[in-house]
Amino acid sequence: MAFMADRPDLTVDLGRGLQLRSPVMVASGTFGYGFDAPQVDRTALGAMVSKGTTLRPREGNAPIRIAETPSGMLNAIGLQNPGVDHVVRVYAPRWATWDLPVIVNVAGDTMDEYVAVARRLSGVTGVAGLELNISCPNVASGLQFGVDPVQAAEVTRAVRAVTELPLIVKLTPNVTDIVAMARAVEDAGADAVSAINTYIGMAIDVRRRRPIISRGSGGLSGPAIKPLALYAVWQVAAELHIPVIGVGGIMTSTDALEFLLAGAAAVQIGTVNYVRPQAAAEIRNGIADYLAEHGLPDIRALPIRSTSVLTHV
Amino acid sequence: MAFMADRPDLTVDLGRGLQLRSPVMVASGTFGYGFDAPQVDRTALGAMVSKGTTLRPREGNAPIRIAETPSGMLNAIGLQNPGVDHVVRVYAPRWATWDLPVIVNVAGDTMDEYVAVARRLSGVTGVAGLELNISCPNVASGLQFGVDPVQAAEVTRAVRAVTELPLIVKLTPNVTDIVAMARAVEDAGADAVSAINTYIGMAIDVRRRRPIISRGSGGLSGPAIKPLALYAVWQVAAELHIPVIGVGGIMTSTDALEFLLAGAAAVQIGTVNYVRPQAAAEIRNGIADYLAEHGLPDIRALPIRSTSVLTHV
Amino acid sequence: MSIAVERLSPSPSGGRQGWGVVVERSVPMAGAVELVVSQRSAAAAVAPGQFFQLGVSAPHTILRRPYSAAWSDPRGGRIGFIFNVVGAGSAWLAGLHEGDELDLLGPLGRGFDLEGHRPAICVGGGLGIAVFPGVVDALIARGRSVTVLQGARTAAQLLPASRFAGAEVHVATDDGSAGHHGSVVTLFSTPLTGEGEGIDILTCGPTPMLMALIDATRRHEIPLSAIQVALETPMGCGIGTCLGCAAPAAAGGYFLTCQDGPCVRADQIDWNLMTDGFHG
Amino acid sequence: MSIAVERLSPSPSGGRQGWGVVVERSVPMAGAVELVVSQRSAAAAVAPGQFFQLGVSAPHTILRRPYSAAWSDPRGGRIGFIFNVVGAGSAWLAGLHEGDELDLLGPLGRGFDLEGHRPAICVGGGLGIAVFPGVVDALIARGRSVTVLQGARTAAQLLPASRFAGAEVHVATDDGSAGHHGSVVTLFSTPLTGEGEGIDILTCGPTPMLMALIDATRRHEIPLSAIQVALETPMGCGIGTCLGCAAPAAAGGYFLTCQDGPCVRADQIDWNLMTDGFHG
Ligand SMILES: Cc1cc2nc3c(=O)[nH]c(=O)nc-3n(C[C@H](O)[C@H](O)[C@H](O)COP(=O)(O)OP(=O)(O)OC[C@H]3O[C@@H](n4cnc5c(N)ncnc54)[C@H](O)[C@@H]3O)c2cc1C
Ligand SMILES: Cc1cc2nc3c(=O)[nH]c(=O)nc-3n(C[C@H](O)[C@H](O)[C@H](O)COP(=O)(O)OP(=O)(O)OC[C@H]3O[C@@H](n4cnc5c(N)ncnc54)[C@H](O)[C@@H]3O)c2cc1C
Ligand SMILES: Cc1cc2nc3c(=O)[nH]c(=O)nc-3n(C[C@H](O)[C@H](O)[C@H](O)COP(=O)(O)O)c2cc1C
Ligand SMILES: Cc1cc2nc3c(=O)[nH]c(=O)nc-3n(C[C@H](O)[C@H](O)[C@H](O)COP(=O)(O)O)c2cc1C
Ligand code: FES
Ligand code: FES
Repeated sequence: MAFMADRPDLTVDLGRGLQLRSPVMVASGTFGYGFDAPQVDRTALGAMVSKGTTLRPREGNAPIRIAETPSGMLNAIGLQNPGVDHVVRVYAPRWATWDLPVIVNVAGDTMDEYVAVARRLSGVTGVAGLELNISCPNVASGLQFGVDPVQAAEVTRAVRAVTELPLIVKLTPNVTDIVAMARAVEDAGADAVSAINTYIGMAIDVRRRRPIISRGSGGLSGPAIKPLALYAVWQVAAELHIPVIGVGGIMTSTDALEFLLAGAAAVQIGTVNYVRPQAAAEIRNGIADYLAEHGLPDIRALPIRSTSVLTHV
Repeated sequence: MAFMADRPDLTVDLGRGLQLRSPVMVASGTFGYGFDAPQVDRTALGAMVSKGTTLRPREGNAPIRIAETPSGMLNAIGLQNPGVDHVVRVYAPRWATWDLPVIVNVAGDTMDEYVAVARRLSGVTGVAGLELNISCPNVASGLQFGVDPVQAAEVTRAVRAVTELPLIVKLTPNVTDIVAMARAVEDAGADAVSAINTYIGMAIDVRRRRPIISRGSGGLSGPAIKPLALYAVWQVAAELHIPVIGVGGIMTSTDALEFLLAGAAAVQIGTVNYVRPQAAAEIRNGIADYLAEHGLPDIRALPIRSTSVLTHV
Repeated sequence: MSIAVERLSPSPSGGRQGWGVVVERSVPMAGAVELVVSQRSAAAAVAPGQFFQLGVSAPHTILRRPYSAAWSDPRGGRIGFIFNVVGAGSAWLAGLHEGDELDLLGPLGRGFDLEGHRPAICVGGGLGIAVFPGVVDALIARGRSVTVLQGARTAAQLLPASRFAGAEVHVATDDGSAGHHGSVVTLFSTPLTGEGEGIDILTCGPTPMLMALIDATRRHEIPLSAIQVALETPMGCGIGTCLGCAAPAAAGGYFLTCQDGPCVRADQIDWNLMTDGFHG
Repeated sequence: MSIAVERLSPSPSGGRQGWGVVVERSVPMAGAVELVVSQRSAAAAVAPGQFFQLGVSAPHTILRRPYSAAWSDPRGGRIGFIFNVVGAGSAWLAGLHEGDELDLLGPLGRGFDLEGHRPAICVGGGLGIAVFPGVVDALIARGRSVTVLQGARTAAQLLPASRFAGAEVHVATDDGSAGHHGSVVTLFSTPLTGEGEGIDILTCGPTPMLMALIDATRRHEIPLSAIQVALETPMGCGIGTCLGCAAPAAAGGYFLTCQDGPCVRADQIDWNLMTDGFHG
């Protein structure tokens, strides 16, 4: 089937001129700033999303930062990053020479910080778009921006006001109603949403009788969360008019296809990058093969939608 | 070490006279009504929780009802059960002859249904307590009882008013703030809470291009959710004055100990009952061995609590 | 309405958990593996058509996997399993070597009803044939006349007729490489259907094959009650506690495949709802 | 503050992923397994002290597992790994047979700095000894004088001195069953510390052992800069993308063990923050 792999149309339009040649992107925090994983075949990628970037450099959390759990991993990196200035001065010029759109994942403690980072990145050659990581706690309220539709809309609107870049808002799944969150950021001007960021979890070292992760809790990623992420995407894609990018536990092209069938316009792969550097290419090729086998012209033909799907009893 | 296994005190007091000889209970829906798994060593158990029971018999959802996911499983059984009358007439008299407290898991579509089931079970010999499954959608509001503190408190209060039985409320994790839910049901008169019920998830059959589970979504259980359940218990146990029963992904005594260290007074094991009938006994013995090795007199000495545990960044 | 309370008949649940040892591993037909497992008490307890929940330690799996006992030898204390690799669990099983241990829960469920005197026809499609070696032996031992109709994609994927000693064997292949060119169900023609007292049909295979067989028997005016089906549904526990293996009952509601089956009389199944079944 | 931007030195990341074949499996000391893996390009690329991320297909795991190359033979195209079973991943590795394939990502990180002329002392505790066969060979090949100090619980758990040809080997055991009765660090006495030009120390082992060694060297007025440590931290990726392997830097902030290490000069580590490290 590989001989048909190049024929189907794999391009994705995320809006505001952000065109991807492949529906497979690498997720924030799992590919650094693109300089550390030369094994990965960049031609298989539609875009790269950078590590979460803040206004000033951050050194991150004390070790231990990660722990493996059944079919998953917890992380509490603490947004270790060199700050937006370094990104603009050192990384962006190198990205500008690449044949791959780079989306910068933006994080902050306050509304002002998000706005300042977004403003600094706007108009910078090499920066193709922004992804707002709203899973950060708001220093002012203590709550994460991403768990309150009002705050999430505010930060989206504020960033939207200062940039013409394509704007993706990355949803946190740690909420009662992710659809309400998604609607709020769509109304506030997001061009697309990515769903989802990690689920908050914990692991305890029973020998030492303390949490493994120094910060107590961490974000759960990997195959363990795939069914949860898929359901989030299924719900959100049914209600939104902007593209939804599916993220969470994708390891294989079959996993990616589940998200595309659930209504995602594209996918991001995260944890798998740590495990199989060849995953991006395999997933892209697997999607192409599937389209060819099913006689589908492009990935826009994939989403299924059933009216008979009810809530879980 | 096995020779010390019987020495530590493994009893648990769940309040209102509900005393368990072991901190290991079997979770609702994973042990039927106690008549189907003769392989399980009942002497290892502190209590059995029955399948979710409604006012009238229910035939459950159309197949397919279950699907395996990475380190987990989805289920949408649809509360298949013979109805509370059958439970009272046929099962309770048999339970009354057992040396094991049986807690009936109570479900319903309306506040009145919960109350009617609870009333019917009160004073029945063989019924040692109730566990309210508030993950059911409220026919009146469409929302689950368990995602709204006001509704959850109301149903708890209404049931509390009609029964003297020990009352456990089982929390759903599909909420932004599980601590708020737990506080609401504590204030409304719950004797204990169990945390957690399943997480809503989904799986898609890419070959047939449709959800695997006939209802679209299902509840995720098994080791995949352990880190999430553990964090829920950690948070809830810090804030409540009533006992917290830890449930979610426990397969081994090490897993159970994670929950007890996180502050749980007891644990329930679910999915593992399908896989290893000997799990209950192994887990109970493993907890006893751990206490003995660490020179701890009883399981009340287990909970750790660190002030340095912050939210995930 | 048929719900858990009113099972088709009392529950046979309660197979035991125990460890067996793989004493033989072979390839009985192309694409399949046969494991012979030594476990005395389980081997002695098997009724033809019953299944085991096999423990697998494959990446990312948690549940046991249901497999019919292909045959059992109570005196030798051995059980045979025949399967193909379709996913992580079966791949793990296929990777076992002689001498490895295997975690068995069973035997579970109900086997076929083998009593009676009428000629028996066993119809197996694909890996559905795996359940029949033991069934045929038991039927022959009861002095019954047995015909085996076996269908496969291609000749190499047929279980050799020598596995059905004493029975008449007819085969069909999708590619015509052996026997009849086409579906196994088309083998089901008048000469086979017996006369007078009628016949008993025992079958196992993909749902589309079962549906086609039901249609064919209707045309031959064989009553559904003369047909027994070894059903395959997803299974959580295999012992009646998860309620995950529901199948639509002719009487309305659902029965549990692991308790009321896997071998069920065809007239107890609501075939209209089975179209949407597990096998596609 | 030392953050990702300003690494201790430029990143060596970029080990390749490839498949090797297990050509030998043995038990080099009680409780340990040694796998010899044939993979020509990887074997040729290893610098002593570097590690590989090994792919494992164990139940419920997802991440690769970091293992030092115990030694490598560039001409024979082979790499040795020595390890013990502590969990699912190592159990899976220990279950490999000759002829099985193994998924290697590497070599990764920085090895030891082997240049110089001073006598070298290699201090290994427990499985920390696993990294030294190749290191000692390389030091000897450079004409350096080498002493190996090896500690273990009991005599049977010591790697035989024959694995360190050309070096002087001293051992210590917790139970006194061989060599000195007590910690390997107490072997570290004046006669060994050399004179005049001083010595180089290369070490690997549990954090408490490393801390004790640091204390002992302070008493002997050996500068921290003369000590190199092969660090072990949890690892997500091994290639610098997950930032999960942070260790406290003497200059403040953190360095990445997989990029700036695993072999790091002891004066680059903030030992006060290491007390709470991974090994306990
Ligand atoms: C009572 C019973 C007896 C069985 N006896 C046999 C037997 O003797 N020989 C044999 O080869 N198989 C038999 N099966 C089917 C066997 O259980 C499945 O093939 C097996 O569970 C698949 O496990 P896996 O991990 O390899 O694949 P999974 O990764 O679980 O599934 C891989 C693919 O197979 C499909 N699948 C899963 N379970 C089944 C199933 N029960 N039937 C059909 N497709 C399925 C899945 O939908 C998926 O597409 C039996 C099933 C039942 C319920
Ligand atoms: C750079 C590097 C090189 C290493 N080289 C070797 C080697 O040559 N030989 C060898 O035997 N081991 C070595 N290790 C340790 C080895 O990586 C772990 O023992 C292994 O990952 C455990 O995997 P598991 O799945 O068996 O255990 P898991 O189930 O992952 O863990 C089991 C137990 O081991 C602990 N553990 C996990 N990782 C480590 C670790 N890195 N160090 C200490 N304890 C750990 C866990 O906390 C847990 O208590 C090295 C580690 C690193 C970082
Ligand atoms: C170590 C690690 C670091 C991460 N850092 C970020 C980050 O900085 N910003 C962000 O939005 N998401 C971050 N994520 C979340 C991922 O982008 C992704 O949403 C999540 O891991 C789920 O996808 P996966 O299961 O494919 O990994 C991080 C994930 C991991 C594992
Ligand atoms: C098949 C199945 C049926 C269940 N039925 C119920 C139920 O009727 N009522 C209820 O409160 N919980 C029910 N649960 C949830 C379990 O009691 C438990 O909360 C959950 O499975 C998490 O625990 P585990 O990971 O140990 O399985 C069910 C779970 C499964 C897997
Ligand atoms: S498989 Fe669990 S009830 Fe049948
Ligand atoms: S292990 Fe991932 S950055 Fe070092």
